[in-house]
Amino acid sequence: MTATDMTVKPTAGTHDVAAAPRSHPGRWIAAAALVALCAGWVLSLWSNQNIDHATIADFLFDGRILQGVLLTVGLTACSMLLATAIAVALAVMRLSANPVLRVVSWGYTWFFRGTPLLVQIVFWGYLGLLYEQISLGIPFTSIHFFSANTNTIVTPFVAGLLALGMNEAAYASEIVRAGLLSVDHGQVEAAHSLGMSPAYTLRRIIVPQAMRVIIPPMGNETISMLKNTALLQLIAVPELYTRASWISAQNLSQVELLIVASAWYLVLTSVLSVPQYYLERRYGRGAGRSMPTTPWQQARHTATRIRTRVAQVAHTNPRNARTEADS
Amino acid sequence: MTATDMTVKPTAGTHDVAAAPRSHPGRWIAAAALVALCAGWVLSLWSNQNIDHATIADFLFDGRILQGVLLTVGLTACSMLLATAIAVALAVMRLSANPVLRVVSWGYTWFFRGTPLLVQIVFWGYLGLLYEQISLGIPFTSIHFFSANTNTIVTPFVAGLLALGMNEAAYASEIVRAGLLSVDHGQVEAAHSLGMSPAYTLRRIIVPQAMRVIIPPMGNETISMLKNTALLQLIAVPELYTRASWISAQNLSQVELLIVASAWYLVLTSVLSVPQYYLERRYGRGAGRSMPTTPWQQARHTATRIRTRVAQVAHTNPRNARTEADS
Amino acid sequence: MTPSPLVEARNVRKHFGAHHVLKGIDLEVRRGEVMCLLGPSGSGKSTFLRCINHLEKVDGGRIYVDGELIGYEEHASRKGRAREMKPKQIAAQRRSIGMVFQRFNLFPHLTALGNITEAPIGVAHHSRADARSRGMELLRRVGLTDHAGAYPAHLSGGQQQRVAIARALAMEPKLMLFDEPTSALDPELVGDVLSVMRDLARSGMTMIVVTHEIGFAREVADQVVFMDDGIVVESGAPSRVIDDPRHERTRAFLDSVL
Amino acid sequence: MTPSPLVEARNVRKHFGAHHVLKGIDLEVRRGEVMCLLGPSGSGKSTFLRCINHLEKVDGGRIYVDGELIGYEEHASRKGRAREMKPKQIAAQRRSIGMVFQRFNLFPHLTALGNITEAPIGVAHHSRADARSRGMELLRRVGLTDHAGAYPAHLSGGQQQRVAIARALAMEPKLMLFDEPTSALDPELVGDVLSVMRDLARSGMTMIVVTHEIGFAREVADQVVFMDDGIVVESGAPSRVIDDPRHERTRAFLDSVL
Amino acid sequence: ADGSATDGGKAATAPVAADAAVAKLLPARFKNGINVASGVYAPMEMLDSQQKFTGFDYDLGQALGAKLGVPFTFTNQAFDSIIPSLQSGKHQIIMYGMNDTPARQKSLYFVDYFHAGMDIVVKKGNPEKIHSVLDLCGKSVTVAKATTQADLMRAQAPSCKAAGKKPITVVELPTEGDSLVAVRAGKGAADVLDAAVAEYTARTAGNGTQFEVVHDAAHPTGYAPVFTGIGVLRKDHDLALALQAALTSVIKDGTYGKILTKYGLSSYGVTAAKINAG
Ligand SMILES: Nc1ncnc2c1ncn2[C@@H]1O[C@H](COP(=O)(O)OP(=O)(O)OP(=O)(O)O)[C@@H](O)[C@H]1O
Ligand SMILES: Nc1ncnc2c1ncn2[C@@H]1O[C@H](COP(=O)(O)OP(=O)(O)OP(=O)(O)O)[C@@H](O)[C@H]1O
Ligand SMILES: [Mg+2]
Ligand SMILES: [Mg+2]
Repeated sequence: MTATDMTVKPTAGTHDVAAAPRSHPGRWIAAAALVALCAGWVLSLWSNQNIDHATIADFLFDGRILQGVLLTVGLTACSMLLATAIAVALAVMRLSANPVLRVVSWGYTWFFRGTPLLVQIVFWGYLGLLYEQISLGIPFTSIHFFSANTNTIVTPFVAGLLALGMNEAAYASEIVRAGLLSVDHGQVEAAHSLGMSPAYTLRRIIVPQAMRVIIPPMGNETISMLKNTALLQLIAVPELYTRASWISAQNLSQVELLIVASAWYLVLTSVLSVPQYYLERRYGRGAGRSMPTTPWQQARHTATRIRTRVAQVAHTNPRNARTEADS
Repeated sequence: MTATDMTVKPTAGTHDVAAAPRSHPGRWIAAAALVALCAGWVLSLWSNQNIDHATIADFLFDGRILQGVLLTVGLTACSMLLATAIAVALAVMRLSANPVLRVVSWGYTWFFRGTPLLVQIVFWGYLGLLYEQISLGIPFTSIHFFSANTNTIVTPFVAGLLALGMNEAAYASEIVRAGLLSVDHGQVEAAHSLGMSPAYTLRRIIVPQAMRVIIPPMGNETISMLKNTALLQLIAVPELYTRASWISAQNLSQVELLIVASAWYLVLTSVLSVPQYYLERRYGRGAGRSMPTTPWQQARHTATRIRTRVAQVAHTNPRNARTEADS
Repeated sequence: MTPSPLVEARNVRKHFGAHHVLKGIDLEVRRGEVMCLLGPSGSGKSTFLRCINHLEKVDGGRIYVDGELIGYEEHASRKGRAREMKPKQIAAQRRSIGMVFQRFNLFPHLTALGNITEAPIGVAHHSRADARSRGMELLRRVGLTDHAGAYPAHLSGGQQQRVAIARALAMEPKLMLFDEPTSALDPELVGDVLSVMRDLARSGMTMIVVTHEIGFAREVADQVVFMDDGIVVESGAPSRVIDDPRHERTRAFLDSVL
Repeated sequence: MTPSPLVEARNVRKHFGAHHVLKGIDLEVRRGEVMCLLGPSGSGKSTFLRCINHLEKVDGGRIYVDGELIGYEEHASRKGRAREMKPKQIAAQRRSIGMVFQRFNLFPHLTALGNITEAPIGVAHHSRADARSRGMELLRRVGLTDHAGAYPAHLSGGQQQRVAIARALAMEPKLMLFDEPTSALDPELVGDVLSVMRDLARSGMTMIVVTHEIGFAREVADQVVFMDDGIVVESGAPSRVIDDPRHERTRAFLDSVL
Repeated sequence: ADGSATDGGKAATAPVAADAAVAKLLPARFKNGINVASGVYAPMEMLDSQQKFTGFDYDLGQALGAKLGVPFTFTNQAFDSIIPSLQSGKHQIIMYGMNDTPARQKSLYFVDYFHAGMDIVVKKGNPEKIHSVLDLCGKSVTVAKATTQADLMRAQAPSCKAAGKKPITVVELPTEGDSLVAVRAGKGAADVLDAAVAEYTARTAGNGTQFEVVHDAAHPTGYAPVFTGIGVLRKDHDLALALQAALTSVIKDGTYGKILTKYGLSSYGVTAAKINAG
């Protein structure tokens, strides 16, 4: 071989191949079968004579249920905020050089993951059982700044918030810890070498990078939390599930009200996944070579591809098809 | 400056500094305060007149409770196995190039994370309400290979297993997916370039590396599962919490039985963390520059350090102390 | 030399989206020959190398290794069009083509020996004992007998790259592809890896090497190919291309590297 | 030259466990001087550099930068013993010492300009507008005005390293430390980074550079120090140390690198 | 409490005269009113469309409150944590159709106000052809936990054996509602529950299309009648005595009878207020 000509060669004859991706007829059959199956299942549920559609329709937008939905959303939001704040503190403590902080963090996680949430809810809900008064003062002296009846401060809502938030913090701290560990140590060194303090480094350099790893499992946890609020039934916090079960205890339409509650949970979960998606995108920024596409961009892309495919099939002459693929 | 002598210099006089790490008296005060606080709390719980210690002691090793513990452990183990198997399949499907599989996986996760576990338990538990017979046959024909009464096949145990396992699979699949994504793509390329098939690459190259990221959140999930089995009381599966609540419904010693149940959950959680620790160690092999130390090794190390510190303090002459640090 | 070339590329084209990276590459590598690929960053060297073992799918053109069309099956009904192979078939083709990556890509959860024996045991179904004894022999060849039990994280870059070479050799490939095997190494560690490659070339292995080590290319290569912007600008014996480049681009590139 | 040196290291010792990495380093760097540190892998060059801005704590000896003891406070009561500073004080000291790492360590979630302005805004409390205009000026100096908005993942290695240099310069340090700033780069990209460093040296910045680029050391350095096994083997003008090494070890090392 | 199901201070059926002698018995610490832990267990306690309590227990509570001169506030309380809710001071008494049993008397005093047996509820049409307790032998029976029905069913084992059948399988579920769903799903052949509740359920569930009560001629008022009482913590013995006096007073002045009639429960009334009669 000697020096080759520098101009781009035109499509050569015999040595050419237009690459055709494998076709997958099985996929389309499977897809069709699947759609049929799901449709069949939904239909069989819907047409079941044990289910009273009128009741479902009645209660889906019943005022009591809607109030429950609001409370569920509020409780979830507040407890997740509380949990995240505690979790970050716990994770930082767990990774600190200070052995006391490490042990405290470990002990918290052990205790709150180890005992059932139900029991923690009962504990907070019935704190009055153990302590009639809550007071803020200097221990072992008689100085009290503030003192009040436990049951007036720790209302069911507050009890529920504390129970859910503090329990969740234990789980979330493990997630945050894994996230912080996932950030390359070189980042800390670079930040320190610029004179950043440990706290500033954490806030501006480490946490933003850890978010990418933290968000998906925290999405899991938020969705769990949405449903865990139902356990507050035990201390009579009237959220969605509790309301539904009160109504069904009255009219004995248990199945219908479970469907109503499920429908709302499904809606809330779906709504939650939107901010998660965009948060993942935001914190994924700069992580890969290219931004992940939004569903909207994907849809457009797919449409373009299908159009191209159709156009290719339309050209029965393979040579034409090839030119198309090249352009 | 010119060429320096090559022999190691002896400790020089004025220019030397023996590095003393910062001392942290605050830490020890905090530690002491903390221990006091925890002790006080446990004591105040223990001495509360609302709690009957004799009842707790009676029921802690009651036969019914022990049976419940066994069932809880069994259910947790079986459902986690089921969940993991489904989750791996879902995660692989979600990351596959096949759009049908991706949609199926996404839909499964959406549905099972979106509806409350309670509802799924009720659904499986009362499948008979919807379908009186389960049959395997060719749809839209009258050919049936097999047909049986729903309630004889789907016993409460089976229903509980299916509900917990299939629900958990949805959450676990997100964790597995994140784990698989955390493995560098270069690993896949290296495996492919050696002629490994996609399945073999997954099993022998990707999954073992993903385990490091998967184990901690799966530990979270297993611990949750341990407590979620309590929800099976809705379909009368007599696990730990259900048994405790049956007993307390009879004798109304609700607080005491909650304490009994909590104690067992705490024991089970603690026991679980041991295999988790060693699994993390096993899969962390080769990941860092050095193996993480076991608690036993840490204890020994701390003991050595304290001994050295004591020895240093014993030498009042700073020059001696320095020599010690150098050796 | 031998009548048919081991590697034959004909009008290979590849684009990523609108970006045409390979614009029609024609090459031949004879059996036992060492070919060095030179070219500036972004010229498509890595992409071409990856097309040879179908880590990238070509969009047009054909690559034959030992007479076999890589990655595609001829489509009997429609002349000129070919369909992609099944994953199993692709895996089988790749077994006879070893590849060494710039960033080593050793399996971090396996020891040096484990990295080498994984594919022979799992893919080629050799017995464990055979694979291990052959693995130790390969480690000896790359001078790492003492590190058989070490995990990649505990090896220096040069040691890792030598294990990567041994790993690829363990499948007894007909062809070895090297993608800048020394450019992630500290200058001191480069020598070891190059000397292993030199030995390999002497033993008659057919090799395609993307490299910036002009000295190595001059000493070892039978053929040097200079690529730029997705095409082959010039090719020939090292003495010809390196010391007497005909094209302006080649000359400019060599000036910047030397 | 100027009376007091900018950097003064006296009998610096450091060990990791039982492994003594620095066995008593004595060095002086005058203001405006460029010092190149050479030495084989594992000789302790990086460790010494990291001790200068207290990323590693010394176990014995002292390092002064501009007359200030680094990382420790004198302990009035006990002569010869010093106590580690508070994190705040350490951070303050580090502000006047810029460092450029081998693996760049840019913040991947910030753009090139964001990387440069983060510390001036957050640590030195400059106004956002000031920091940005100064950041753009620095980007111009390293020839990357066009890439102000690009994330590190979208920059080539050479471009990333130049951003890292600009980032360190943004804090207006008295001293710049470079730890093998070009050894993770493809050979073609090395030139850009070296030329930025050359400009910096010409502008009178005091620099300590760990490097394997002997050509660069010969051209730019005022002083070359050869380290091995935790001690300074020889030091002096580049012409002396590089072209006429007195010690056997220095000679062997230079042979392997050149 | 958070707009949840509480009574709206709505007056009882008929105005009830206060009773100074009774009011004097009420310990001072309850003068601000009494919180009643309750739930939904129709017709004993129910919620109307505004989520306000009604039902036999509720009306009786209002009457007792009138006698004692303090308001009785009903709130929904999950059964699982009903004792802690008393111990923590959230509630003072339980009116939840709670059966008075010796085991429970260890924790509570019961001021008994109701005496009824249990009935068997089956799916409409009685597909399993159940006509008496012995027909349940060898079958699954669902009950709400925390009820005495479970014990009653287990106690049938010897009779079943004597009749040559297998014992009854008892399935305990968290609430009465769960128990009824289980019967509809075929998980149990029948649900055994308080006679009053059984009748009400058969009459109202799905407008009377879902369940029917098995009428055993041998037991017209249901099997194994037990007392139902107001639960009071043992430390509040004085409160139990005050409630007993108030109950005696409403029985005497005829209010008790009127409330029984209002809910069609006349056959289950008590003639005198007793403590821990069960
Ligand atoms: N997966 C991909 N998606 C999009 N563009 C890609 C992809 N892989 C490579 N490219 C682009 O293709 C071009 C050629 O890349 P290639 O890696 O083959 O160059 P190279 O000659 O190996 O350069 P270098 O010496 O830097 O490794 C580059 O412009 C690169 O950005
Ligand atoms: N954190 C650490 N823990 C234990 N040993 C370490 C640590 N950091 C460095 N070392 C050891 O200290 C020695 C000197 O390392 P250092 O990185 O300073 O060498 P170097 O001269 O920079 O070498 P190179 O040219 O390879 O970068 C090495 O043997 C290394 O293994
Ligand atoms: Mg390349
Ligand atoms: Mg170094």
